[in-house]
Amino acid sequence: MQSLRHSDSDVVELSVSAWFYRNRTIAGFDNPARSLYVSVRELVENSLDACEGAGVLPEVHVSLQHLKTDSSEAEGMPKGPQVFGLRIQDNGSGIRREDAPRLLGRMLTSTRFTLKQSRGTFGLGGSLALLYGQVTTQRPIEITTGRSGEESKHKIVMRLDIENNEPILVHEEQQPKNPEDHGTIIEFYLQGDWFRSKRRITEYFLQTSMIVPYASMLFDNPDGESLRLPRVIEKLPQQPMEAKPHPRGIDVEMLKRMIKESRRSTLKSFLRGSFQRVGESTAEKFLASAALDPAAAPKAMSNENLVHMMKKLETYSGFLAPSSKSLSPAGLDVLKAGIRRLKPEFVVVRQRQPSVYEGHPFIVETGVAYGGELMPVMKLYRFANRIPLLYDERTDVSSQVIRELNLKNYGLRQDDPLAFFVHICSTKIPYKTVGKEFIGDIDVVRREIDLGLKDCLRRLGESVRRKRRVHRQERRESRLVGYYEFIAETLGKATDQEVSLVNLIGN
Amino acid sequence: MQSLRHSDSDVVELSVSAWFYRNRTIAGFDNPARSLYVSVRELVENSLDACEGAGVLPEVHVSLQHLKTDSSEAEGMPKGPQVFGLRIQDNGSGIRREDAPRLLGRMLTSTRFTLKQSRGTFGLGGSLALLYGQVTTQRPIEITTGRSGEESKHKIVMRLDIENNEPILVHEEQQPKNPEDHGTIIEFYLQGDWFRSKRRITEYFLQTSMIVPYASMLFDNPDGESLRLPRVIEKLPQQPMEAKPHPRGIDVEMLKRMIKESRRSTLKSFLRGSFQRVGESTAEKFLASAALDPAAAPKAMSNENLVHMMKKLETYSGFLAPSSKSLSPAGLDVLKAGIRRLKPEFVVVRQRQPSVYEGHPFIVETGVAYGGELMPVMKLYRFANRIPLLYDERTDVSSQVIRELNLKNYGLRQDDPLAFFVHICSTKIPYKTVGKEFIGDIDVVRREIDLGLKDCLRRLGESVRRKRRVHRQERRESRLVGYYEFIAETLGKATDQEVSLVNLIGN
Amino acid sequence: MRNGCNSATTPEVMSLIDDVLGTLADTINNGEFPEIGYYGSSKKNVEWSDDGYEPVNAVPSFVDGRKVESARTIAGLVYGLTCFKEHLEQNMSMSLRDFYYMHKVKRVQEVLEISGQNETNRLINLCERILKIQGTSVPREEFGVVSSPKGTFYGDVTLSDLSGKQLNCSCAGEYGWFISSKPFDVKIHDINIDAAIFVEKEAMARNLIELKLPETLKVGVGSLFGQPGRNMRAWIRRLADNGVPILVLVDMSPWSLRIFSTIKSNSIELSNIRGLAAPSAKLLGLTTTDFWRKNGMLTAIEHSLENMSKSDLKCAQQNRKIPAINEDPILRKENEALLKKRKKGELEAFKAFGLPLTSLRKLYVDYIKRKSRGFNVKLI
Amino acid sequence: MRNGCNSATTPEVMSLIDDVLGTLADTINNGEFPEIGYYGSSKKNVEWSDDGYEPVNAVPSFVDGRKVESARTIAGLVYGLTCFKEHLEQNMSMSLRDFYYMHKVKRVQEVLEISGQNETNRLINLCERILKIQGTSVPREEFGVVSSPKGTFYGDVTLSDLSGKQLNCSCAGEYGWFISSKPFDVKIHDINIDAAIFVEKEAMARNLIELKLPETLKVGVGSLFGQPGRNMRAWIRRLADNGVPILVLVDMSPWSLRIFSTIKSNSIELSNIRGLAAPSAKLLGLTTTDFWRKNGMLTAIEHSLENMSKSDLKCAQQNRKIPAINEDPILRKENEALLKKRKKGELEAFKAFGLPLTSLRKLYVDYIKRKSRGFNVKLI
Repeated sequence: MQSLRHSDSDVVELSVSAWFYRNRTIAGFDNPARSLYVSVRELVENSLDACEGAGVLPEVHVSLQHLKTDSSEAEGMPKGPQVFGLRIQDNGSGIRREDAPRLLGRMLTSTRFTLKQSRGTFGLGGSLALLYGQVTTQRPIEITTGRSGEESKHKIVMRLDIENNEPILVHEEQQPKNPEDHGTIIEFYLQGDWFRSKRRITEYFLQTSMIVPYASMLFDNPDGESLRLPRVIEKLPQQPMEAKPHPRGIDVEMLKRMIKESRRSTLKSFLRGSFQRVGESTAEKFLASAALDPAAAPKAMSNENLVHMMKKLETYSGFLAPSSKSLSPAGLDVLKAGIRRLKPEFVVVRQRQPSVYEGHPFIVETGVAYGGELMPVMKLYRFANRIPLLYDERTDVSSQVIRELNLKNYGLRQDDPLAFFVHICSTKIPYKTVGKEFIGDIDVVRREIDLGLKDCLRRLGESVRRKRRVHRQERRESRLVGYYEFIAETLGKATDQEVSLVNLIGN
Repeated sequence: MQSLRHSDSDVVELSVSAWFYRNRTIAGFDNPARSLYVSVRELVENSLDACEGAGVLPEVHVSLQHLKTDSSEAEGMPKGPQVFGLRIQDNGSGIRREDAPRLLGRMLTSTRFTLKQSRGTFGLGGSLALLYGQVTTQRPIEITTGRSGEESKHKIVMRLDIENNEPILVHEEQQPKNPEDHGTIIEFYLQGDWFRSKRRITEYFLQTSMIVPYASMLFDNPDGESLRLPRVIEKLPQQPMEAKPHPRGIDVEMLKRMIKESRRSTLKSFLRGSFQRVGESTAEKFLASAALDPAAAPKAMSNENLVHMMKKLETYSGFLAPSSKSLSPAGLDVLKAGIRRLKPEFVVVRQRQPSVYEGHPFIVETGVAYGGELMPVMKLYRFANRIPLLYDERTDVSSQVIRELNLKNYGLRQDDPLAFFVHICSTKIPYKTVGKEFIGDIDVVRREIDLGLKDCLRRLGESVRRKRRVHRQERRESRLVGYYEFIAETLGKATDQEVSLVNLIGN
Repeated sequence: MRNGCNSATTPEVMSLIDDVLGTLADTINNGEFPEIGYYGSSKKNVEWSDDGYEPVNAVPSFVDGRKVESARTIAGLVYGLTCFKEHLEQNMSMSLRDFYYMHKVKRVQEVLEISGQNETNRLINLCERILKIQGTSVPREEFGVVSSPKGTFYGDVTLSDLSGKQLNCSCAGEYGWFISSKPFDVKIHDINIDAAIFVEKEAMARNLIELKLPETLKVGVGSLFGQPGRNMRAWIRRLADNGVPILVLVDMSPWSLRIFSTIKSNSIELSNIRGLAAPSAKLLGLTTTDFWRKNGMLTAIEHSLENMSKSDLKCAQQNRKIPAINEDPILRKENEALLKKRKKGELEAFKAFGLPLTSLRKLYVDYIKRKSRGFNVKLI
Repeated sequence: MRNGCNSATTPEVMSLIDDVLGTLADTINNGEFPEIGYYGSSKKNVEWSDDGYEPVNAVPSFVDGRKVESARTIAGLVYGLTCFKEHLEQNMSMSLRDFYYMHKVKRVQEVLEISGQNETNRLINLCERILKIQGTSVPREEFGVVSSPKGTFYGDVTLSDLSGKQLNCSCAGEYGWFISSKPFDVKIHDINIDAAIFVEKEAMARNLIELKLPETLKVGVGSLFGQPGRNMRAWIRRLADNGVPILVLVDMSPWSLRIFSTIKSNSIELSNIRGLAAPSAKLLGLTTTDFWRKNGMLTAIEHSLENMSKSDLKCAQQNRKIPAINEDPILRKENEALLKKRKKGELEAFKAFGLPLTSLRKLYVDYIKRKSRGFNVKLI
C-alpha cells in the first residue's frame, strides 16, 4: 500500500483551485481548440444564469477577436494556438463591487443544505476559464459591472492567486452610467485555436438558441462574421426556488452532516425541519414504520441507528414525490418554440413528473420532431439545465435509450426525418465528466427519458398516421375512378360494346 | 454574471475530499458495477506500487466476497447492488504505524517540484475507494501492516471524516509476526454489482498480468472461482527516481511558484538548481539568447519578464531532452514477456526516446504481435503507467493512431491476427477523466505512439516476410523435381520414347 | 394429332378471354363492382403426391373491385387479356419483357403506373389462375406468353413444331432439335427410342451424342443446360405421356436434386399448371450410393468430390422444406446423405478416372445400362 | 468444301501437338531446361483496326522451365496436350469443366495441385497461344475444347455440322438450327439469303420469325441469347466470309454496344484467335438517333427509355477504354450519347407504341429496311 515516496512534509492538501490548475485536462481544457470552446460556453452560461436570476429576458453579446501579435504571421491557415480577446456582455442585475473579485476569482461551493437548479454545476466553470486565460497569457482580467438604479458602474482589473484561491486587485475605477442600465461585461485574453473550434462554437450558439429561445444572442467571431439569434418567444421559464433535500436517496454521510448542523432536538422535528415533503404526519408514520423513537435526540444516535434510518428512508414508500419548485424546466411552450427553429412539420413535447436521484430532484423534458426541413436521418439534441451537450453523444444515456427504441412500433422508420430532444433539469446533473459532456447511465434517469420519448413517439406516430390517412383517402378515391374509366374504355374496345360507369360510380 | 443566489456566509471553500464526495460520479463511482470495478483496480494498483517501490517482486492476493445479509435472497440473478467484502494483501514494505491513517485516510498531493512516475496519478484512487465503501456501507476500514525486521504488525480500524479530510481511529492492536514478513492487508466493505462487473474485473486482472508479468496475482471471486496468474519473468523494471522539472513546457504560474520557493539569488543559479538538464553552460547560453541578466534576482522579476522568459524557455532549442530517470518504462524484456502471454508467433516491441509534454517527461513503449493463437482481428491493448485501460477505447489517442495506419505498407492486412500494445509512462499521464479511462489527443503523444507502432510494424513486416521466404525456398526445390518427374513420365507415354531427367537434374 | 395433356386450342382460349371480358363489362354496366375469385398456390393448398404437386381444395382468394388496389389489378387484367387476345389473333408470341413494355404505352402507363416488371409478371401469373378450362389452368404459353426457351433434344423422334415443318430430332443438327417454346402444341408423328436421357450439363450430353449412344442404345439425349425451362419440362412430359421412360442424369448436389424434383413433380408455385411434371421420371445419377456405397460405380473417384459451399449447405437445408424432396423417400435419402457428408459431385467426375477414352465410353454405357436396369428400363 | 478462315484439320493439329511434345522430350533428354515462348494479348500488343483487333509485333513472353512456377505450367501443358491428342483421336470434345476434372486424376492432382478451374482455363488459353499454324493460333475448339454453345439461326441456308447430316436452317425447328459448337468445321452447301439479322434477344428474333420475315425479306434471323458465345461469333464470321451482309439488332445500351463490338471486332484477349470477328457487321439498331434525332423512327416512344443504372453508367465509362468502341466513330458517338442522356432503350420498346399487331409488323419491316438501306443493304 501507498509507498512512502515522500517525506511527510512534502505531502499537503491543495486548494481546489490549485488542484484543478494541475489537472485542468479533466475539465475540458486539454487543447487550444477545446479550451476556447469551453471558455466561451462557461461564460455564456454564467451570463444566462445571471439574466434569468434577475428575471430579465437575456441579451448576451459575445465578441471573440484574434489578438494580432508582434510577429507578423503568414497568410492562410494559422499554425497553432493564438491569443484571443474574449468579451461577454449581459443585461443581468450586475454584481456589487465588493462581491465581484471574490465571486469571480475563487472557486466556491455552497454549504447550505438546499437545492436549486443552476447551469454551473460544479461551481467552477467561469472561474476556470479565467484561470486558463491567465495561465496561457498572463494578462489580467477586466470586469465592468453596474446595477439598476445606480449612477455609476465599476471597472475592476484583477489577477488570480491560484495557490491560495484568492483574487488580487490590480486596478479599479468608477464610470458614470444611465441608472436604468444594468449588467456585467467580462473581458480577458486566452490562448485558443479558432480554426479547429469554429464549427463547434457555432453549433453551441445554435443549439443554445433552441433551449433558450427567449434569449437574444449575438456572436461576433474572429472571421468578422456575426451570428444573430433574436429571441422567438417573450416568456421566461419559471425561476427555480431553493428547496430542502428530499429524504429518498440521502446517504449516511449527508445525514450526519445535516444532524450536526441542525438545531432540532428530536428526531421528529429534525425530519420535519430538514427535509422537503415531510410534515408532522409523514414524520410520525415514517418513524413508526422504522421503529425509531420520535423524541430521540438526533445528535445522540449511534452509527448503527443512522445506517438503519438511512436504509428506511431509502425504502419507505410514504414520502411524496420531491418538489419541483427548486427546478426550472424549460416548459412545453418554450421547448416547442425552440424546436420550431428547425422548421419541422410536427413537434410533440412532453414533461415528465419530477423524480429523484441521490436526493436530487430532476425533471426530464422530451421532444420529437418530424418532417419539414429535417433531414432524413435521426438526430439527437441533448440539453441539461438549458445547456446543449455537444461532445461524446454516443456515450450519453439518451443515445442508449434511442438505440433501443423500436420505431416500427410507432409507424416510423430509422430513415424518417426525425429529431429527438432530451432536456434534463436537476439540482445536480449526473455528468460523467467535469467538462459537462455527457450524462451517465443512471437507471432512474434512463427510465424517465425512455418513457418521455416513448410518450412523444406515440403521439407523433398518431399525427403522422392521421396525416397519411387523410392523404391516402383522397388519393384512393381519385385513383379508383381512374381505374374504372380505364377498365370501361379498354373493355369497350375489346368487347365492341359500350361499357358505362354511370350505374357504378355515377358520371 | 454569477447571480447572487447565496448570502456571503453560505459560500465556502470545500476540502478536496468533500468536493469529491459530492462529485464522485466523475471519478468513476457512478453505479454499483462500475464502482466495484474501480475500487478493485485502485487498490490493486496501490499494492503494485507499494511492492515495486520496495523493490520486491509483487505478490498480490485479492479476495472479493459477497456479504450475506439478513434478508434471505432469492436464488438466481441478484436484483441490484449488494454488499461485498474486499480484501487486498500485498508483500510491499508495509507502512509505519504513525503514517498509516494519514496516508490512507486523506487525499493528498505532493507540493515538491519534483516528478516521479506512479500509478495513482491524481493521488486519490485508493482513498476514494475507501470513501465510497464507507458512504455505501457505513462500515469501518481495517488495515494490517507490518515492516521487514519488526516482530509485530499493526492492525488499525478507522473511519474517514470526509468534511475535514481527516481519519478517525476506531480501534488499534499489535499482533506478533515473523520478522521476515512484510506487507499490508486492507479490508473493507462496499456496495457493488458483481454480476454486471465480473467480465470487466476479470479482464482487468488478465491485462494487468500482461503489463506486470513479474507479479504473481491471485483473485478469489464471489462465485468461488480463483484466477491464478503466476509471474512469467523474475525481473523488476528499473525503479523511477525523482527528478526536477524540464524547462520546456513550464507555464508562468509554475515558474512563479518555483521562484517563490527557491533560495537561489541569481537567475543563473535558479535555472541550474531548479530544472533538470540545465548546467552552467546551458544556463548561460539560454540567458544570453533570451537577453536576460544572469545575475538578476529571480524574485524581483516583473510579470512581463516572467512571460518573456517562459516563452523563451518554451522555444529555446539548446536544452537536452528530459531525463527519463524519473520514469520507469516496462522495458523491452518485460513487455515482450507480457505479450507472450497471448501466445503469438511474432512479437516486436519498441521503446521510444523520452519526450516531454507540459513539462512532464514521458516514454511510449509499443508492441505488435502477430499470428499464433491471436484471433484474425486487430486488437488494441492500452496501458498507462502499467495500468490497463479498459473503457472508452474508441476515444483513446491510440485508437486514433491505429485507425490511420496503412497496414498494406507493411505487407499486413486488417484481418491478419494482429494485436497492438501501447504503454505510455509519464510523471503525469494526460487522462481525459479522473476515472483514468482514456488518454487525450495530445499532438506530441500521438506522434510518439504513431512512430513507435510504425517502427514495430516495419520490423514485424520483415519477420513475417522473411519467414514466408525461407519456407518458400525449401518448398520450391522439392516441387521443381516433382514437376519434372511428372513431365518426363507424361511425355514418355505420349511420345512413346524414354524421357530421362539424368542430364537435367541428376537421378 | 393433338396429345398435349391439358393444353387448350387457341380458339378455346380466345373464347375464354372473351367470356371473362364480357362478364366484366356486364357487371360494370349493371352497376356492380366486379369481383374475381382464384386459387393461389402455396404450401397450404398444394399437396405432394407421387403424381407431383396437386392443388387441394382450398378457400379461393378474391380480387375485390371495391378496393383501390384491386381495381388497379382488374384494370391490369383487362388490359392484359386484350393484349393476349390480339396476339393470339395474329399468331404471335410475347416475352415477359414484351408484356412489361406494353404497359409503357402512354395511356396505360398514366393510369396503371407500373413500377417494374415484377408487377406485370404477377399479372400473368394471375391470368393463368383465372383462365381455366375444365378446372385446369391455361398455361401462359397458350395465351402467347413465352419464357426464354432452353434445351435441345437429339434422337429418333419425328415431330412438327410451331414452324409447321416436319423434322427428325436426330437430323436437326449436332445437338438435335432446339426445343419448341410451346411443346404442348408440338405434333409428335413417330417415336423410335426406348428411353430418353436428360442431362443437366451440355458437355456430358454432347459427349453421349459424340459417342453415338443415341444410335447404339436407341435412346434420346436431351440437354437441360442447367435448371430446365418450362418448355423443356413440358417436352419431357410430352415424351412421358407417349410412354417413353424418362431418365435424368444430374450432378450429385442439392441443386441437382431440385432440378430433378422440378422435372418429376413440378413446383408448388406452378402446381396450377398441369403438364409441367413428369412423375415417371427416374433419377439415373449421380447418386450418393455411386460414390459412397461399397460397390458403387464411382467409389474410385470419391476424391474428386468438392466440399459443399455455404450456399450449397443452405440449399440442402431448405430442401428439407420442399415436399417433393422431403416426402420422396429417394430424394430425401440423397439430400440427407449430402448434408451428412458435406461433399458434392459433378458429372465431369467421370473424367477424373483418367481412363483412356475407349474405356470411358464403356464406362458411360455400363453406368447408364446398370442404373437403368434398377428402374426396369432395359436398354439394348 | 472447307472454307473456315483459319481452322486447321484435325490431323494437322495432332501433328502439331506431337511436334511440341517431341521437342520438349528432346530438350529434357539433352539436359536443357525447356523454355516456351508465346505472345500475350493485352492493350499493349493488340491494335484495333477496321478489320477488328490484330496482334502487332511485340516482345514474346517466355515460360522458363528453370523457375518452379513455370515448370508447373510446363507440366500442366504437357498433360493437357496429351489429353487433347487423345480426345482428337477419339473424335470427342470436352468442356472447360471436363478439363478441370481431368486434373483430379489422382497422380495428376498430387503433382499439379490445381486449386480451381481458373488455373486450368488459363492453361487452355496458353495452349491456344502456343499451338500456331502459319503464325495463327489454333482455336481451342480445334483441339476439342468446346465452350457451352449458345444461339440459333433460322433461314434458307443448307449445311452439314458435326452430326455429318445435311440440313436446312429453315427446316430445323421453329428457332431454326442450334448453332454448332465448332462452326469452323461446318460445311455450308447453299446460301439463299440476302442478309442475316442477328438479334440480341430471343423474343424479338422469335417475333420476326413468326411474322415470316425470313421468308418475305429473304433474310436469316439469328438469336444471340444475350452476349454471343464463341460458336455464334464464329458462325457469323462464316456467313460474312460467304458474302452475307451481317446486320445486328441490339438494345440501345452500353452493354449492347459491347455485344456488337465483340461481333464486329472480337476482343483484345482473344485477338490471337482469328475467325471470331466479322468486321463487315453493321449496327442496325437500336441507335440513339432512332430515339433522339428529329425524324428518328422511335421518337414517339422516347418515354419508354429507362434510366441507366449505376452499373450501366460504369459500363459506358469503361467503354471509353475499349479501343473497338472508342476508336470506331459510330460506336463512340453512340456511347457518348448514352453517357450524356443517361437513358437506355430495349428492343421490346416497339411494344410501347401500342400499335395493333398488323401495324407493328409493318413497323418492324419498315425499320429493318430503312436502317439496312443506310448500309447499302437492300432487302426485297
